[in-house]
Amino acid sequence: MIFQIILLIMLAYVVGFIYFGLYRNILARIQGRYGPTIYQSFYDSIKLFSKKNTVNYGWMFYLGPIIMATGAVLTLILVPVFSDSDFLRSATSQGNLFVLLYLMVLGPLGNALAVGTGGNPFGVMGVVRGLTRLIGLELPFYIAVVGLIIAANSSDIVHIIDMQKTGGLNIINHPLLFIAAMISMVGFFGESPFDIPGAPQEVYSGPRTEFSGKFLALLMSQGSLFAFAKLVLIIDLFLGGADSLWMLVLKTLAIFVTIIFIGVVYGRYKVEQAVDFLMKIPTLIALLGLARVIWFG
Amino acid sequence: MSLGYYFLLPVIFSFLTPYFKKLGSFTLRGSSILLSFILFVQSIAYTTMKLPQISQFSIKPPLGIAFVLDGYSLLFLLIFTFSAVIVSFYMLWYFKVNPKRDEARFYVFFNMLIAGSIGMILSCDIFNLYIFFEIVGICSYTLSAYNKDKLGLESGIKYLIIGSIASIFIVFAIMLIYLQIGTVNLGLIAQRFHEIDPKISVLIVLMLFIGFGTKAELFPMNFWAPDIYQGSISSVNGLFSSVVAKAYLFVFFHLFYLFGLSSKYMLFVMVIGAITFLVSEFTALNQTNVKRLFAYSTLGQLGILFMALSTNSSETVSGALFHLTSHSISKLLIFLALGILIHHLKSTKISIFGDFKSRFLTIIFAIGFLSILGIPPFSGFVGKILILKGFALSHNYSAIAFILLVSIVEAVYFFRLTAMMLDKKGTKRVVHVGFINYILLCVLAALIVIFGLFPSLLIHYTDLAANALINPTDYLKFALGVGL
Amino acid sequence: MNSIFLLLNILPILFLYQFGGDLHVSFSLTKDFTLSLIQTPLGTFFAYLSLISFLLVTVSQKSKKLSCNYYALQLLLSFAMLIIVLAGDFITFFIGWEIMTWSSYFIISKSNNIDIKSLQKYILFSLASAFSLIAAIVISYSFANSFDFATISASFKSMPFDIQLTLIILFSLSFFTKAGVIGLHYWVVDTYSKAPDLFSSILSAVMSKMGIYGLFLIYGNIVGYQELKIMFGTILNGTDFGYTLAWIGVATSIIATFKAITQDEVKRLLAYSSIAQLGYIIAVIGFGTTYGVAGALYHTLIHTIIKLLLFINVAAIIAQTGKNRFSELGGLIYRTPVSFVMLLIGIIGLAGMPPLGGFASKFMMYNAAINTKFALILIGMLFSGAASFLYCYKLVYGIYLGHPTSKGLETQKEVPLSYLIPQIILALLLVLTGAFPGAFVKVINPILTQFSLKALPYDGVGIMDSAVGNFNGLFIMSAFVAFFVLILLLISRIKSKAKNNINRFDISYCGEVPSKDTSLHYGFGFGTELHRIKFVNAILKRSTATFYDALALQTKRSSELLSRMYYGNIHNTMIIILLFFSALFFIGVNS
Amino acid sequence: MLDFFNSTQSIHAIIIVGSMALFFIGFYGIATQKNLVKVLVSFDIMESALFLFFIGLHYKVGLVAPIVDDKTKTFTGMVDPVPQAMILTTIVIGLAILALGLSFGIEYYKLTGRNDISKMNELRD
Repeated sequence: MIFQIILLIMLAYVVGFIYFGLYRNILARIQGRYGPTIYQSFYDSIKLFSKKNTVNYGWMFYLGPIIMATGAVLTLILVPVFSDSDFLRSATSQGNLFVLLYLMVLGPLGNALAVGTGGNPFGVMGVVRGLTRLIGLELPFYIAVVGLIIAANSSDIVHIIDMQKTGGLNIINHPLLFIAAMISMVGFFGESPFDIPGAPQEVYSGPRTEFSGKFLALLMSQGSLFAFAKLVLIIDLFLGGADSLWMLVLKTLAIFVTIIFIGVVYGRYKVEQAVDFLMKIPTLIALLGLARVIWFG
Repeated sequence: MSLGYYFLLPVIFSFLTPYFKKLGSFTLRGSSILLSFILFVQSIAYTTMKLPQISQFSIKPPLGIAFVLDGYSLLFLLIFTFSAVIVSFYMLWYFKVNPKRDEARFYVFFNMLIAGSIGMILSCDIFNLYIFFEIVGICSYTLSAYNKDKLGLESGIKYLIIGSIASIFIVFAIMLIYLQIGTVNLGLIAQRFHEIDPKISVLIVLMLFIGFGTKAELFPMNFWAPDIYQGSISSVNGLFSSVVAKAYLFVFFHLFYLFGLSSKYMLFVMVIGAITFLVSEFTALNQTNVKRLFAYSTLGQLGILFMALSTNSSETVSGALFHLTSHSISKLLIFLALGILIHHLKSTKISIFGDFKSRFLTIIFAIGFLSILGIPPFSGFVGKILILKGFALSHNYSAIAFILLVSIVEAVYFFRLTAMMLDKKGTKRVVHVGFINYILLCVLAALIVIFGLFPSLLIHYTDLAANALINPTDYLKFALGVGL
Repeated sequence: MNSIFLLLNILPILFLYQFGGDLHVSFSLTKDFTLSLIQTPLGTFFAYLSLISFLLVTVSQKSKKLSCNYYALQLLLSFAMLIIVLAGDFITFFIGWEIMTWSSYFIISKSNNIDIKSLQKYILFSLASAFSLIAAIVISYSFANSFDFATISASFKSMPFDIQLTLIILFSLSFFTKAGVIGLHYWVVDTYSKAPDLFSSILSAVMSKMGIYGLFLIYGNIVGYQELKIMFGTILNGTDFGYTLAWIGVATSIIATFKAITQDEVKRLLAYSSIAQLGYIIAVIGFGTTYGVAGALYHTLIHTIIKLLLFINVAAIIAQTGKNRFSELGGLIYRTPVSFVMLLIGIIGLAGMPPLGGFASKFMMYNAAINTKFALILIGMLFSGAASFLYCYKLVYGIYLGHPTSKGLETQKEVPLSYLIPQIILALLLVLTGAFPGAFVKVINPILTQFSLKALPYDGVGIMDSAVGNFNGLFIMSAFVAFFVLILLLISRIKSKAKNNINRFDISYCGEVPSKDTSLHYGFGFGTELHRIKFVNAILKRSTATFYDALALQTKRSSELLSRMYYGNIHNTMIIILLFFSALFFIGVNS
Repeated sequence: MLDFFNSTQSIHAIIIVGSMALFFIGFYGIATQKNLVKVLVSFDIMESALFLFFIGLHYKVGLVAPIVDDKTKTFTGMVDPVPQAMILTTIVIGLAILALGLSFGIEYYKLTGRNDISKMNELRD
């Protein structure tokens, strides 16, 4: 199992960074630039690991990124990556969808603790904006997830994947839930129009203002792991999982590119606008989907 | 001992007061204590005897005058004599700290007040009842004017005027009864009351209702009551609350059940009681004078008692009598403690509750308040739950809801006072309670707790009383002289 | 003093342990009232919960110089709660309930920052709760002719429907007030925040649970979940009754969560959080399914642990610094590191994150909602959970992180050991419940049997099992610890020089250098942006205070109006008496 | 004419009318008068009306006063003595109350110089 975990982490690491490189390229092309090479984020992280820390605000500052990375890894191993194989199945069967929903917040908590210790008000501002946005962001996503859980009458992800083999993909059965979940995903990936916490233009880079050196590298790495985990979760829930590596890459890429294309088009919402929006249209879509699940199937 | 001594002894002591005064204040005070002790001990002795007891004077009833003691009057006898003992001890402290007061004047009327109250509950003919009624009246007018200052005299005059109105109604009623039936014996009247022409009977009932209801402080007739409490001294307040008002209430319900009015007038009395309760508790919220505040509280409790006593069910009535006993003890406790407070702080504003520092008094007041509010494990709880249980058994849920809702209003001001006592801010004056008061208040508080923890001690007597009240056949037999 | 009362607190635990489930005492008060104590599995659970909480709080009170009567009242309170949970009839229950009310009232009055208004709020709501309780008790007596739980339960089925409904509403109102359901929570926040700091933990952790116990008693024992189903019919896979109750609970939870975020006073935040958490319990308590009851019980346990931990922690900080606002605290992490870690564990539990026990209880409740297909309820609970991260973070950030905002915070020392010991015990409990969520199943199962519900499956101490998915707490905990240690080791291998112990003003600040006067603590800015969100603002700007204040004002005005009648003009009084007589006479003669 | 007045009914009628008139005079007095002395006098008038009413209604033509002396052989032909005893007692009580009321009034007048009962309103909150 340990071997499989290491393999999974490496896979996620590579795929995550490549996707980020891709993202930067696509963004650049849309904006009429060339953009960096596709491996640039990977290089960056290697470089940062070997660089000097400028500051250290004490042990909590040290432990925060580690908690965050732990959360990401834990999330990763609890998401079933392949639908038919036994790959890491002994680990994934220990958790369920609710565990995942909450584990996904553990990372941000570690981040928030470290940022708070850093004492930079802008960083904390970013964290608070992030948490506030989370209120809106989680709502459609939760409704979508709850809809799926009730449709499958199980919070076990493997069970949800198996259901889709016989009953058809959830994206077709529950398109409204999928749309709602995707809108939330745009936010979870920190894309416009829900990218206010990072706020790359106004306040340096938001919560990560004070991090440097190996901590920034760690944050970047866990970000890519986490992004991969989220993508896999989405395809598990709505696209019936992936039975091979190629399918995995294909499906995750499709989702990822969709998210990027959405994100690129829109401007940024203020945090209250974001929450207001998320509480209206996506929530309504999700509720319609939910009603369909409860009363029609 | 003949029941007649209950009246005679206090009268004798009262008339001997000038002589005692010459012998010195020790004799004066001692005689009053002795008297109340004798009466109290004798009342306790009656608890072991077979009831009813009768004492006739020269001629057999129904023609002659007689005193009858049944279960109902025994309970009140115990309350009255006990209150007398407590107040007479309390007056030791009062005259010690107020050496210039006229002691003889107090004791004359105090003893007569006890005599009259006891006479009212024992007498079994309606004219004697009226005489005792007037004796109690005159004594209470004088006692309320004991402070011969503006406030005291004003309260005396007000009480006297109201008392005169009440007595005119009662005299009128008695005369009408005599004209119709030709007797003043309660037994005979009870037997033949239904023979009276209904229109006259309504008039008689109304006059008795107005007469005794005014004195028993029922709603539209009780606008005078808080003034009287405000103008008189605290020990007298205690007497008014736990003896005088209760004596009038006794007579009210004694006649109510004796004349068999309960079926016809139950709802009416209950509604009047409820309105009294409601109005008094709401009015109390707005008071800034402590004496008036507790006066309103007394009115409110009387309202509950009127509601519960008129139900004609032995459970509710027994509960109400329990509540009455517990209320008498609690109000006595509160008024006596209040007297100490007022003496030390020289004010009757509500703010004195925030100005004193005495852990003992705080606990005493808290016990009194909690008991009146009916919170376990104090005696008020048992009374209240018995009343509520009685109402529930007769499926009178609106009464339950009403009592509980208004009790919350009552809690507002009681707990406001408690909060003021417990408040740590502000300057606090140390209050010394004094040895006698310490003992007295401890006894009263202990009674409240004991009756709360072991209510069966008292419920025996209230059950007896309730049965005697609702079902007065034994009483009638003795009042008519049949059983002799 | 402390050690004596510590011993006195241990005694009832030993006593209860000695009886081991067979306690049955009765004592005849009068011929109508028999007080009886009967030990049920439910009562035993709550009894241990309250007794151990009292023990822990007493431990932490060692460093406070408290008077003998404070301890005595506290002992009386714990005694009263023991009576409540062991009562076998309603009179005993009510006596315990009222003793609890007034003994806690007197303890609260001993606080230094209490005012009359808060005391009044507390006692009036408590009394209203008690009076609604007694009304329900006597009404049920009128049908059952007994105060005994068993007899009333047996005769409940034969009562008319409107009486059944009235009884359920009255009982529920009473216990809702104690638990602080929204609308009836007016007293909760003020009382929790102004009570003696350590006593707030009792109020929140134990006393509010008495409301929960009462709800269990009514729904489970007296009425019975089966009977509720028959009475109210079903919706989706659950009962109508459960659904209504669930909405009450969820609304409580959501509203209180948003209110909590905007508080500046530490204990007010915790108070609102307490209301919100009890909202969860109330949401699932009426489901009447195995998972609903199990979830409610589990969350009761977890919430008790967490609130004790958090309130003791905060009390220690307040005692140490003398500050009780987020805007006055901050930056204590390296001054009081142990406290910080304890609080961190507490808020992770409060937020319901996986490795700790908080998740297990939430999982149980979510399962209950899935089981009954109450999707909106589940979403409401999840939503409130997501919002609660914000106040959890505010709690830890406002006190421990960021910059100190007032003088003296830089030189604070770690809080006394007597505060830390209970916290460490509670934190360990939280970790253990997280790692071994299945262990609690053995406690719950007898209670489920008592309510004649199906028992929970038991698959081992580390696994929380349910029909719709299970999780292995032990695995997640060990994986978390393993990865944490692993990553820590890896990262610490990467040697990189860093300036330690740098100046606290040495931060990125838009190219400027902040000075001493610059406000760098974001603690009190929390929640202001919530006002700009329409939905949240709609919640935040409304307050029950408006209603209750108006009620108080109207009462006062009517009192003024009525008291005008009593402004003693004796002449008018006479005329009123005469008129009253005449009126009655005409009515009487004519009818 | 005199016979007419000498019948029991007519005497009772006169007494009822007269005492009621007196009663309402008293009633009017307490309802309108604010002087303490006048109020007390009004009470006395009311009481007197009651006494007249009661005694009068017990008188029947041809009956003698219930005074027992040596010559009395039977007790028939007498007026019922009980009302008279009652009224005597009540008169005494009324007197006592009147005296008490007047003494209060005097003391109060000495202190304040007022005897208007509607202005006695120092006892208030």
